[in-house]
Amino acid sequence: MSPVQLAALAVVVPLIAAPAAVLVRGATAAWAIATAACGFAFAAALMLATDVAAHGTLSYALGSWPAPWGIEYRIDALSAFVLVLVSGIATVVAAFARRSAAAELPADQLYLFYAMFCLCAAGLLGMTATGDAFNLFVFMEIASLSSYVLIALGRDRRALVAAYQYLILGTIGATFFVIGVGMLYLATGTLNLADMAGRLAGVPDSRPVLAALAFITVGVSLKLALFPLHLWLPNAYAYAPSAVTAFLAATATKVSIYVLLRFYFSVFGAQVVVEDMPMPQILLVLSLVAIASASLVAIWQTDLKRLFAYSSVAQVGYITLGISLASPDGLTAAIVHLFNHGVTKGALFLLIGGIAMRAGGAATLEAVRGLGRTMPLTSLGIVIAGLSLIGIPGTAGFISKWFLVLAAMQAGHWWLAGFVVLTSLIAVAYVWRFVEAAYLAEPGPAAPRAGEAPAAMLAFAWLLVGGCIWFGLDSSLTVAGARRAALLLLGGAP
Amino acid sequence: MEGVIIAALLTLMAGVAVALALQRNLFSVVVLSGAYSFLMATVLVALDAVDVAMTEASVGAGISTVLLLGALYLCGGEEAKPLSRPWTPLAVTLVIVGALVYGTLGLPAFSDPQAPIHVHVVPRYLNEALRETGVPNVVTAVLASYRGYDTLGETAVVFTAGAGVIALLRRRKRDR
Amino acid sequence: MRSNPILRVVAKMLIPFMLLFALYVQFHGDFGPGGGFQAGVIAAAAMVFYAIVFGLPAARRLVPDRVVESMAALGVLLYAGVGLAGIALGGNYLDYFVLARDPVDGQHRGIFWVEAGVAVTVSGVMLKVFYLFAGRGHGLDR
Amino acid sequence: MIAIGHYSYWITVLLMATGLYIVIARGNLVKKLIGLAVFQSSVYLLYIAPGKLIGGTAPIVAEGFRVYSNPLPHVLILTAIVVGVATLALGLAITVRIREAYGSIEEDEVLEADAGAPGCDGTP
Repeated sequence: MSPVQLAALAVVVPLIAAPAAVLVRGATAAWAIATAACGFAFAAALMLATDVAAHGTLSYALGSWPAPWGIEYRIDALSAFVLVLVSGIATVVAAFARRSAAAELPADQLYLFYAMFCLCAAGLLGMTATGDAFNLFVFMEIASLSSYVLIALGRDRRALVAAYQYLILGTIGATFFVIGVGMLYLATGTLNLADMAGRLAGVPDSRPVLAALAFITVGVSLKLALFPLHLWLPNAYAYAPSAVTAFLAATATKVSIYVLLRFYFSVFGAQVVVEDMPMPQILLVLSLVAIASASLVAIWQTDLKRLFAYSSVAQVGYITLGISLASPDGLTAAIVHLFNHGVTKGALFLLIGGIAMRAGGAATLEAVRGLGRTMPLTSLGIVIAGLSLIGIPGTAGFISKWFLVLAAMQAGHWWLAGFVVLTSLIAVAYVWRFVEAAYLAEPGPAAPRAGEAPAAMLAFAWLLVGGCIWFGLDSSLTVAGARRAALLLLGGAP
Repeated sequence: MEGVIIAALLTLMAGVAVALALQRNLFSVVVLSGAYSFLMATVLVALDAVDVAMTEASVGAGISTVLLLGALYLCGGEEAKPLSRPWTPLAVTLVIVGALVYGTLGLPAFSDPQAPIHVHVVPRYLNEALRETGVPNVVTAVLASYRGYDTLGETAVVFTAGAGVIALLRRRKRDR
Repeated sequence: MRSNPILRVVAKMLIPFMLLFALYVQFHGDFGPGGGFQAGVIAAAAMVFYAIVFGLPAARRLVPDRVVESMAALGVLLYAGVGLAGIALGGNYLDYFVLARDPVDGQHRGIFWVEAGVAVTVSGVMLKVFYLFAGRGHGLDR
Repeated sequence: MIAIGHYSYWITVLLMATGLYIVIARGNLVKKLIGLAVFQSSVYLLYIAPGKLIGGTAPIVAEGFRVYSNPLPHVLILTAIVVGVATLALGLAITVRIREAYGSIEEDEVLEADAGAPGCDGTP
């Protein structure tokens, strides 16, 4: 079996794990299957990334039908980068979920939880690997439907309302995406993204192409929670089970950003996106508003999950800000931040999952009073990940902010560089609220007494905290990968 | 003649959709949505999409209606509340209508044999599918073979929905 | 409805034909409209009809929940398994050409099993969803 | 003969608009889902109507027919129908659970029930 087959297996193995988990029905067996499948996908993604770095873009014909007649998997520098992020986070969260999900869900639901988790991971991986517009929609729906269920499994009844609202908005987003793809299909006659990119130049009438750009942008923006289409996100993150919040926050919005990048730069091309439509200007304004408003709202939250959910809206703003610059440095910053923010948010929500378990309910600022003493490792982890969120040198977050500032200055936008630094101070404010409660306040009556979270949870959370530091000290891997991806995107055809 | 029949059916569908939007009695809405699906299936037959028509009739008018009636029985709500502030949704909808009309104005006219979708990719399916797969129904050949991976995804979507409904609706021993 | 003898007799007569029609749609999908999805829906509809006439508990005795749930999973496994067989026999994922010595025979074989997988999953899921919605109000699950 | 021109597109747009309007404007959770289904189903026409060729037949290869309508949109829309019913089933399941937890399926009443609860500011 040649390593090329890994392109398909990285997606199919987690997909197969889901029905397998339903068949075995036992919680432990289902957990083992899910973790092993995600681990396999991670190993496959790493091998694919090395292969792509050495030999360039990899094309895989599913069913051995050549594109554009069959469906093509196309792994290039960008998709390999995102595959590694998604499968890596999936593996860590799946391993973490064993204790966390057992504490938050009824025992007879657990095997369904793991099946849904595998489907969500497979859907996100499939969206990343595919080179076919409609296949992307199908896997987007697998990921979306499973995440609606995962959110609805939260203990609070508000999880149901959050899941319903996400279902409505997510379906509208997906349908917009399909309308956009349909217009592109009617104008070009093909669904293969590379073929579509080549044939778009020959389309006589630009109106369907521009409308398609608008529909795909709005549809994907709903999924990636771009301001002002982020309304579903805070409730969904706040009431979902902890492991689900960590997984979705670290991967789902990131894959949607990947889809946006893919369509903007590989399909439509800079010509249409930058010159025919004012997309960079629109994105720039929305990103600025997202960063400022969501960061400010985050300060006033009392629930840690909600607080960091609003922070996610702001951080997505930084990523789209990088995209709006449409320069090699801007895209590098966006792609590096996509990775670093994924790792950071994954770490944060896993640690909060530990607190929620010990507090026996929501991790509110009230519940974390004096946490520095009762759960020292968890608190320290949140502080380190918080520093990465702010962008303190020595953490992963610094690297992405650094490139963003560089890109802004290169574009001659000194005020933008200043804006990035200034809004990081707002992040200081909301991270400080945790520090204040955990280290400066006496333990309140609601404080968890049972001590540190189980080692089986803490170890995996700290793996990601370690990632926050590691990718801050040694940025060679992430930055090199992101730069390759950025140059590929701006270099024309995928 | 074919064109006139299609146009008439489409107009009828639009009428049912508008009635559906105005109706507030939920039971009537479900019945209207069943009628809407049957009309859609008829239009699809007129458009030569027989496989899709069969699926729409069994799923849209069949399964969906059963599920909706079941849900109405469990939820009880007979009347939907009247609209409180209809202007914002109307504005949003109109903007989207504008974008759609703008986009479709540039698309090839109905039944134009030189449209891109008729000259690219599809000729191989129509001319070679029988030889390459041995299946005369081209839709089946494309569905199960050329784009078989999409259908695997589709099956996974059905499975996701099934497992999701089990997770949401199965009664547990200590259910509230 | 359960006490209406005419309905019960007619149902007993009709249901075998509905299942036969499902099989026809399944296997005739190569030559006319139809295929695994439509066949799965029709087969599930036959069971739904049975449940409406003879009651949900009777339907659940005939096709228990455990079986239905396993069907939903097995269909996906069957479909994905055909794909893996393609890799095992030296082709790409979902490559049917390698499933038999003659490529067209291989296509036939691949399409047959794939459609079977779709039908099994679809009928399983549709029936299970009906069970869950219909049983919710009466406390009849479990 | 080809007098339809762009009429099929306009009906498609009208259906989309109706569906989307129901979803955004209506507060009843079941009615919203029906609107969503109408919105999704209008996409079927967007794909399939342009694939029709007047005088053509269904794409089942047989002796005596030379013009076939385009089969590719049919395949795509079969998948879209399945996605639609999957979404509807999940949405209704969530609605049933909301009704059991809140005693209502009107959006404003449901949101109101939680407005006073801690950690939720009602407005997202």
